Formats: sequence, C-alpha cells, structure tokens
Amino acid sequence: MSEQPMRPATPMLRQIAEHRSLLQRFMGVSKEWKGFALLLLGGLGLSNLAIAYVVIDGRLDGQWYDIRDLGNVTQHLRSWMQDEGFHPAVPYLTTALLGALGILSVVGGWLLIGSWVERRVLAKFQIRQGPNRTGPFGLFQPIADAVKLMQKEVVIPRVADKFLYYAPPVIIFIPAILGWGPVPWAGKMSFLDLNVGVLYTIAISSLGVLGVFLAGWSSNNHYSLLGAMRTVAMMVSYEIPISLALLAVVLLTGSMQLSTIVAWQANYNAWLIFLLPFAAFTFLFASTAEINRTPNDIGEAESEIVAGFYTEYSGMKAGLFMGVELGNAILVGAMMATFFLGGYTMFGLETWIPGYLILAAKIGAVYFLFVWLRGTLPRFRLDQLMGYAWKFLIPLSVVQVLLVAVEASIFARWETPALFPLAAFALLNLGLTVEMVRRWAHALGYAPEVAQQQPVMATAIGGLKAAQKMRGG
Amino acid sequence: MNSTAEPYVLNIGPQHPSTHGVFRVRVVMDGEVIRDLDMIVGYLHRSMEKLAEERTYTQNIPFTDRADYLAAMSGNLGLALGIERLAGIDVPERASYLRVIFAELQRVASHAMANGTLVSDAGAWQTPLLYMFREREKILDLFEMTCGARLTTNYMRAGGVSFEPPAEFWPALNELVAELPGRIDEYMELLADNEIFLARTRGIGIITPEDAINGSLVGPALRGSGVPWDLRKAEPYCVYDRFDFDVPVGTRGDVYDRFMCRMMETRESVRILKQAIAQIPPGPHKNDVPLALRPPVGEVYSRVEGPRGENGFYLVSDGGPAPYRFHLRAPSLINLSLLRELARGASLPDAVVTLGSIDIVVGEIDR
Amino acid sequence: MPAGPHQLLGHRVADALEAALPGAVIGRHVEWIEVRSDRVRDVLRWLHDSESFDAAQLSNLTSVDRHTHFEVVYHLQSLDLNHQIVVKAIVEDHENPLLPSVYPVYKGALLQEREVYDLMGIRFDGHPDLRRLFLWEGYPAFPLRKDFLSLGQITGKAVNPGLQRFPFEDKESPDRMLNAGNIVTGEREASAGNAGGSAGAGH
Amino acid sequence: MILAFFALSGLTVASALLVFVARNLLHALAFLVLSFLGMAGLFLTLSADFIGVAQVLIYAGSISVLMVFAVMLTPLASRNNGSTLYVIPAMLAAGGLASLIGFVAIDTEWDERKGEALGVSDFTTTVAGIGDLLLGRYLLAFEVASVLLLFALLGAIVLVQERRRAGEEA
Repeated sequence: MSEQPMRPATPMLRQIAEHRSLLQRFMGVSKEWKGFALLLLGGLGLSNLAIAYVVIDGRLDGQWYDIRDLGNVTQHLRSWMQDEGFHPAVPYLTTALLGALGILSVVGGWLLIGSWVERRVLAKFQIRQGPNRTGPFGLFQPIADAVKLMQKEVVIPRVADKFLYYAPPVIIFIPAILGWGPVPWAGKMSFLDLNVGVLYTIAISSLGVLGVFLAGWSSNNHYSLLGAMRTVAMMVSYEIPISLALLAVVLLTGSMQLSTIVAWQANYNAWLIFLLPFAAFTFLFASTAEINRTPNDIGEAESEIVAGFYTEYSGMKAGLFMGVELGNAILVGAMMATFFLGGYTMFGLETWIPGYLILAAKIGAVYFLFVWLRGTLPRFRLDQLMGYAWKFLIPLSVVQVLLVAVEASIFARWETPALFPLAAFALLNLGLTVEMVRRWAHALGYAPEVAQQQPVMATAIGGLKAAQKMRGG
Repeated sequence: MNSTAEPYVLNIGPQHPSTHGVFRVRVVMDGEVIRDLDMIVGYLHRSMEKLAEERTYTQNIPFTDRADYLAAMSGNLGLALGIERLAGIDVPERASYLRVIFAELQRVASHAMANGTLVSDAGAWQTPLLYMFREREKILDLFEMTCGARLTTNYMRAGGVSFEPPAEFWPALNELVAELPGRIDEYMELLADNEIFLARTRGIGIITPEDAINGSLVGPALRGSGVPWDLRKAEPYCVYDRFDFDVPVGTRGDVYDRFMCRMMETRESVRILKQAIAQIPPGPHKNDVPLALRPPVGEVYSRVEGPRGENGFYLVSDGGPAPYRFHLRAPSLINLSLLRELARGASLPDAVVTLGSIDIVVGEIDR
Repeated sequence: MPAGPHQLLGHRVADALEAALPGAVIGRHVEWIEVRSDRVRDVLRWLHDSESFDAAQLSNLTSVDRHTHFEVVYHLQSLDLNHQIVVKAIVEDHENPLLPSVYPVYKGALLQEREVYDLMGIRFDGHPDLRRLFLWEGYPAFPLRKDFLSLGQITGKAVNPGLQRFPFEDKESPDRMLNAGNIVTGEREASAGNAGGSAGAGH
Repeated sequence: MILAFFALSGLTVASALLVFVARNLLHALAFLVLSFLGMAGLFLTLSADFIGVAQVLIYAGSISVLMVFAVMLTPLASRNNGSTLYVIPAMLAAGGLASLIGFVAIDTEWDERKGEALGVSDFTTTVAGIGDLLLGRYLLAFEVASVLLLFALLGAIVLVQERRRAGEEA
C-alpha cells in the first residue's frame, strides 16, 4: 500500500469526486454577485415592511388589489359589470369562466410540474439524483415526457372494445377536476361553495370508479381486468370509511359547507385532526386507496399486474392516466387540508400570507407524505386491504360517529369558553382511539410479533435430522 | 372464491416487471387464485454446454460469467476449482484468500440484489432496492478496479486469479467492510419489523425441510426451510476452513425466513471478509498453467456455495484441450422444481413474492 | 484422483447394493458405480431409504453421450452424513434411449430430467410432465448429442436443423401464436402437442 | 336556464334511448350512467342540490358499480342484449306505462304557479329542511326504511354464509 493520496480508481468514482454541490458552486461565485443578492434580499425585506404597514392599517381589506383573497377581484368585477348594466348572464358567465380557468390552471400547472416533483422527491428518498438534465434542475422533464408521450404511437388492441376504449382517459379526468369545485382557497375564493359540499365531494369521488372499470374492461386484457376489478372493489369499499370519517366532521362542525368547516376550525383555532385523529387517519388511508397510491396501490401493482387497468393504453392515453393520478393526489391533499388541517387558515397567519398559498403549502405537505409513503412502504394484498376496510375501519368509524354525535350535542349546549370542551374532546378522542384500536385489534386476533422469530445461527451443518433437532430444540 | 367462475389463463412474462428477466409463466387463474402454473423458459438459451465442448478449459471460464450474471465470481470459482482438481494444479495461498474475498463480496452484492428485488416485488417502490444497490455499486467498483469488469468479471483462473488487486483496492475494501454492518442494520430497521412487509411475507410460500431436501433446493432457499447446509462448511474449498462463521437457518421456511437468511448471510460474509483481510499472506497470486490445458482422462464434479446455492460443474475430460462434456448445475433452475406446488392455491401477489424469494437468475436457468 | 473430498468410494456402495438389489450393478469404479438403466429407480430409492447411505438429495442429474451409449449421471448427496454418491445409469440403446424417471423418489428431478430430455433426447418413463424445456416442441434435434452439428463442422456437409421458423408460430395464420405450454383451464393434457387455450381474453 | 334544461333533458332522454338500442350490455350501462348524470343536472337546475348530488352519489356512483358487478359476476353471462320473446309483452307494458304518464302529464295543470317567480332564497336550506323533515315529521318512515335496509344487509350476509357452508360440504 502506498502513502500518497489515492486516485479514484474507476471512471464513475472519478465523476463523483469531481461533482460539486450547489452550496460549493454558490460559494464559488464572485463577490459582486453576492453583494447584488444581498441587496435584492434587503429590498424585498423593505417592501415587505411596507406591505405589513398597509395590512395592519386595515386599508387593504376588501380592495380589488387585495391579493390575499382573489375573490375580491371577481367581486369587484361583478359589481362593476352590474353597475354598467350588462345582461345579467354576462357577470355570471365571466366569473364562472374565471373560476374554471383558475381551477384548470391549478390542475394543469400541477401536471406540468408534478411528475418532476414526485420523481425528484422520491429520488432524494432513494439516494439518487432524479431527473436533472432537462432544463434547470431538470424542471422541463415533464414537458419532455409529455412531448415524448404525444409522439408515441397509440397502439390499440385489435380485440378492444373501441367505443369504450377511447372514453376512460377522458372520463377519469372529470372527477379530478370537478372535485376542486367546493374547495375554499380563501375567504371568498371558492368556485362552488355548495351547502352540500361534503356530499358533493363524496359523490364526485365515486364517479372515478366508472372510468377505471371501463378502461379495464374495454382493453380486453386479463391484467387490465384484474386491475380494474381490484380497483373497483377497493374504491367501493373505501368509500364507506371516507363517508363515515366525513360524517364525523360534519357532525362536529354542524355544516356540510366546506367554507363553514374551515371557518369553524379558524374560529376555535382547532384543527380537526387534533379533535378527530381517527377520522383523519381513516380519511387519509382510505384516500390512498381511492387514488391508488402506495401502500394501497394494488390496482396497478406493477410487480403483479403490470400497470393494472391501463396496461393496454399507450402514448398520451397512458399519460393521461398517470396525470390523473398526480391530479388526484393534490385533490386529496386539498380535501385533507380543508377538512382536517384548517384549510386556508393557519392560526391567524392568513392575515399576512394569502390563504391560497397556505392551502397550497398544506397540499404540498400532504403530497410529500404521499411520496414519503411511496418511497418507504411495500404494498398490501387485496384481501388484507378489504379486510382492513370492512373489519377495522368501518366498525371503528361507526363507533366514532356515535361518540362525535354525543360530543357535538354537548358542545352545542355547554355555555363555556370553547377551549375547555374542545381540549377535553381532543384528549378524550385521542385516548379512546388508541384504546379502541388496541382492543379491536386484539379482538380480531391480531397480535404484533413482539419477539421476531429471526433465523437461528447454526454452527454445524447437517440435513433433515439436524433440521428436526433445531426445530425441536 | 366462487368455484363457478370460469378460470382463465394469465400470461406472466417474458416481459414482466416481476419475472427478473425473460422468464415466462403461464398461470391458470380463478379470480385472484392460481389454479395451475406452467413455466416456460429458454428465451435466453445459448447452449453453453454445447459451446463449451468446442473451447479450451480457460476459454470456458467467461461462460460462467454469463450464466449467473449476478454472481460471476462464484461461477468463475467453481469452474476454476473443477479444472484444478481435474488437472491436479496447485493454487498459491494468496490466490485462495483472494478467491474467498471476491466470492464473499460477490455474495454480498448478489444478496443485496436478491433482497432488493424481493422487496420491490412486495411493492416497495424501489427504495430498498436502490439502498442495496449502493453497497452493490461499491463492490462492483472494487471488481472494476481489480479486473476491469463489473459484471462479467472472468477473474478466477486455473491456478490462481488473473490479477493482483491494485493499491487502491485495499483501503476501499476496508472502508466497505467497516460500513457494511451499519448498512445492514439500516435495512433491518427499514424492513425486518415493517408490519406491511411482515404481513406480505410471513407464512407465505412455506417449504418444509423434507420438501426442500427432496426437491433439490440449495442455498438460502434450503437454509430458509431450516436445513443447516452450507458447502463452505460441509466441503470447505479454498481456505474456508480457516474462518469462523455461522450458518443462518430459518425457522418456518416462509418467504420472510429466506429473506432474513440472506440478510444474515451478508453479516457472516462480512465476518469472513474481515478475517480474510487480516490473514491474507503475501506471495504470488497465480501459478503458471499452460493455456491449452490437457487434463488426464477423467471426470470431476466440483461445486461451490454460490449466492443462490450449489454452483456445480460436471467436467468430463477425454484428454483433449476441450472438455468432452461440460455440465453446469444451475441452482436457479433446480430451485424452481417446487414452484408449481408452491404456487397452486396461492394468490397472485403471494406467488410473485414467493418467486422473488427463490431468487432466480434467468441467464443461469437458460444457460 | 479428482474425486470430491467427501465422495464415497464406488466399491463400498457397489457391495452394499449387490447385497440388497442383486444384478443391478453392472460396473464399479473408484469414484462411481454403474447400474442397469432399467433398475436405476430401485437403486436410487434404496440409497434414499437406506440408513447408512441416506442419499437424501439428488444434487445433480446430467447425461453424457458416449457415442455408443448414454450415461445418465446422478450425484446424490447425504446432508446428515455429509457424503456424496455418484451413480451412473448406462443406457445402451443409443437410438431410442429410455429409462425410468426418478421423480417418484426425488422431486428435484422434475426439471433436471426435462432438461436432459430436451438437450440429450433421453426419455424418462414415468415423468409427469416430460416436455422440452429450453427448446420448443418440435425442434428436430437434441443439441447435446455428439452427432448434432457443432460449430466446428458447420461448413459443408450436413444441414443444421436450426431455426426454421419462429417458435410457436402458426404457419397458416402468421399472426396467431400457438400455445407454448399445454395447459388449458387447469387440466394438463396428456399429449405434448399444443392444445389451443384461449389466446385472448375469454369474453 | 332554458338552454341548460334542454341540453340536460336532451342528454338524459338520448342516452336513455341508447340504453335500449345498444346491443352490448356494458355499452348500455355506460349510457345509463350518462342518463343518471343528466338527471342529476336537471335536479340541480331546479335548485334541488341535495337530490342532485344524491343522484350522482347513489345512482351514478354506486348503483352503476352494483350493475357492473352483477354483469361481471354472473356466470356465463352473455354480455349482449339478445332478442327474446319478451319483446311483445315488454312493448305492451312500456306502451301502457307511457300512455299513463302522458295522460297524467296532459291532465296536470302546469300553470298553477304561473307568474310567481321563485326566489333563490326559497331554496337556500334544502339540506337543513330535508334533515328536519326526515328526523321530525317523517321520522317513522325514515326509521322503517333504515330498519328495512339493515335487515336487507343482514339477509345478504346470511345468504352468503349459507352458500359458503353448502359449498364446503359439497
């Protein structure tokens, strides 16, 4: 062995040794640029101070240029149109189109960047780089992918049911976009503030089943059909826990309107995830089943049934299915944030930061959780998942609904500051959830293997006799 | 399951994410349950055994790279040992140690691949696989330093090994050996107590020790069933009798046991590596052996404990420069003898995991 | 002597076999014993059941073409006693080699016997599923036989019975693939030919 | 509003017709779902948002899946609409029903509320109103329906269990 420093011995090791991190590259830039960056930061800080003054002063509230709530803009626009004396349909249509455009740009923008985010985050979990060649940080990767997918030949199986084969990639997108309707992005910023918002959400999510089934059936492929039947069975089963979890939310807040649910959480400064931990878990878990994400992605378990219900789709049709998965993931993130994480509010922070940014951050957090799960967990089996829904989530959810009904009636009649009953409910629900889960799991005969039966170490070799001796001893 | 449902045929492979190569299985399914299974191999058949009859013994060593391409070193070693025994060639001591070191490194790399793909089959989207690839990459770097190739190493020769490792090799090896136990702990934390992984692998694909022995299973598939059989101890080749190591043996014979056996074997390999690095003597790495070797008339069945089990080489010599008959006992193929019995009545996800736990390499099945 | 370190010497095995199954052993060698091909299943079953030999595992099964006859070589392994026994079955009939399958004794022979049948053309009587393994049904030759054209002789005289058409391809309608295996709805048919299962989805 | 009404009713009626015309059972199912959705849209134009959403949830979402399973799990189901001898009685029954509905439709005085424009405020609290009615005035009917459904559920479970036991014996 020589004393001099070792040269990397293989080309790849040499490449790794020569690679500079982002920080190193930043430290390498010239002094002038650093000073410029510092100046820029200072300017930003000063302008923020000016904005803060206006906000505290209160003269910003409700102005059309108050971008903390984009609803102000449309409100002013509508009142201006009514003042001008347009036909009553014009302001209606204009605002409707604006809102639709907003939703479409959210979903479309996400499709443009989502796959990059997912692959990049997943890559960090998997100690690799992820796409980093196309554009800055690989940001143009989704565009390149889309271009590639569109150029690809769309192969249609000869025995496929042509009529039904074309429809699903479109059908499946409908719920992913319609679902955004009732989501409140800020106080006045919700496209369709239905007073049956919760019901609407459930109804829309149940529509996705049809697209999946038709895709699987019309492809005329066993993998597709297996995937479709798995997905349909799972979606139907997990709709019930979702409904029960949301029923608990509705009982406690006393409204099915999404904006009211958010306002309730903001009013009492209590996120529902603290009050209803089991409902939040149920919703999250069941949602992963609904949208086919790990650990519940059995509908497209690639190690078993290739790509599940869209095995036979190629080119942009397959791309649409993948895009819908991305879209659904943030839709579920929005629902989770709205129902359980306080929506666009953040304990008063929404006065300072636009509510839609807060909601986007929460969606991002939930989405990050999804990617984390995908990067960590193996997948369940179909029977395990169905058993989990029917034997575990549904009975416990029913119990929880009863409990919440009692709590809600107490809450409505108790004349104290809301903090006390809510804190009591939070503690009670958490404790009861843990106890309930423990007991029910015990009753179902599930016992975690405390002492794992690891392989034993044999020092001598042998055959069947040795094996029997080891097993007996 | 509804028994009146019509069974249907599902064609898994040759291009399928879970068949680990061009391996094809036709299964008759009833809903999600497999009723019958037929495996169809040969997509990668190169008739190595026939080709080998036209080549000299040394020229045949590269074939063993291409047979089990995830454990080229073990294949090299088995054939080299066979040729040496057939022709009566001595090996320098240093070469024996180098062989042990490389064979054990290869075992670590191959087990990392096997366990990673098994967990991938269970649905963890590539994370464990890529974690295990990290160590495998380092090992392949070591191979590349030494003999210039990463997979098809062609490293062992009759009478020694082809190259002395370069100076960079030893510090890199020491570093790897020092960090491997921590990495293995990391995987154990990630997987061994993971509830979902346990639910997917505990009690699935159980092979009894009787079946395992009778079905000619070898390697981790045999040891996972509870049979303490390891050729490194049973028939110590090279210098394995000088090392202190244990044989991990499963208790139930299910997928999880086979997985854990591989994990723990990796630990034992690290133990062996440490001892080998400490003991390795100086000296030549190779004895001079004529290229066109003409062993005397006779036959030999040499075998080594490869990552997938008994890598056997049956060589028949008629006194010429090429073997009269060259047979490669492929553990991947023979371990599949019980596949049909295991898969019948299992559900499709279970069968996929079971196949993953047997750990096949299609290049070796088809040869 | 290139015997394995734990290989039992042929004489000891041959003596014991002679006592138990007279007439089965036709040749003895230092390393192996040679047995009559029609008695090979009895021999292996006896070795498998015997306490003192305990040949629990069929470690390896292969065959050698000796121009005039075939040798089928069985490497038996006792795990408990840690020794190896080599048994060779001499198949005299070079035209139509046939010997009993040892699948009833060793399940591990399932694929190994199929491989020998595929590449060497030795048929095993009593094998449950004797089909080609690597090559396809109907491939006209057995490549490991010594009379199969090898690379050195490829120029000139004989015609190489290699690929004439893609395996499983139906000549009449080129875009239909015949079934490679012969399983149809769960029942394995006795004949080794194709038995058109459902090619597409069964709707 | 008129435009929406005609578009939605056109969709509903056309897809309902296509349900009968389609030879393929699953095509018919797809059209049926489309028809359900059109109906839900009609409810929404009538400001009955609860019923509209419930229509989507129950009919388009759940009943259709039920039908899908019924079609898929029926052994040896011929998945085509075959021509059968039931055509003539079915036509007669359908004609009778249509004439009944037509008679009622013609007989009804549709002009009853003419001139009284219904304000939006009349419909703001349909959900609360429905809830009040269900758990107040129509409590008995509501409870009877719940019990009926519960028994149906239990009955289904019992039926499935019986069949499994019989299958095990055989």
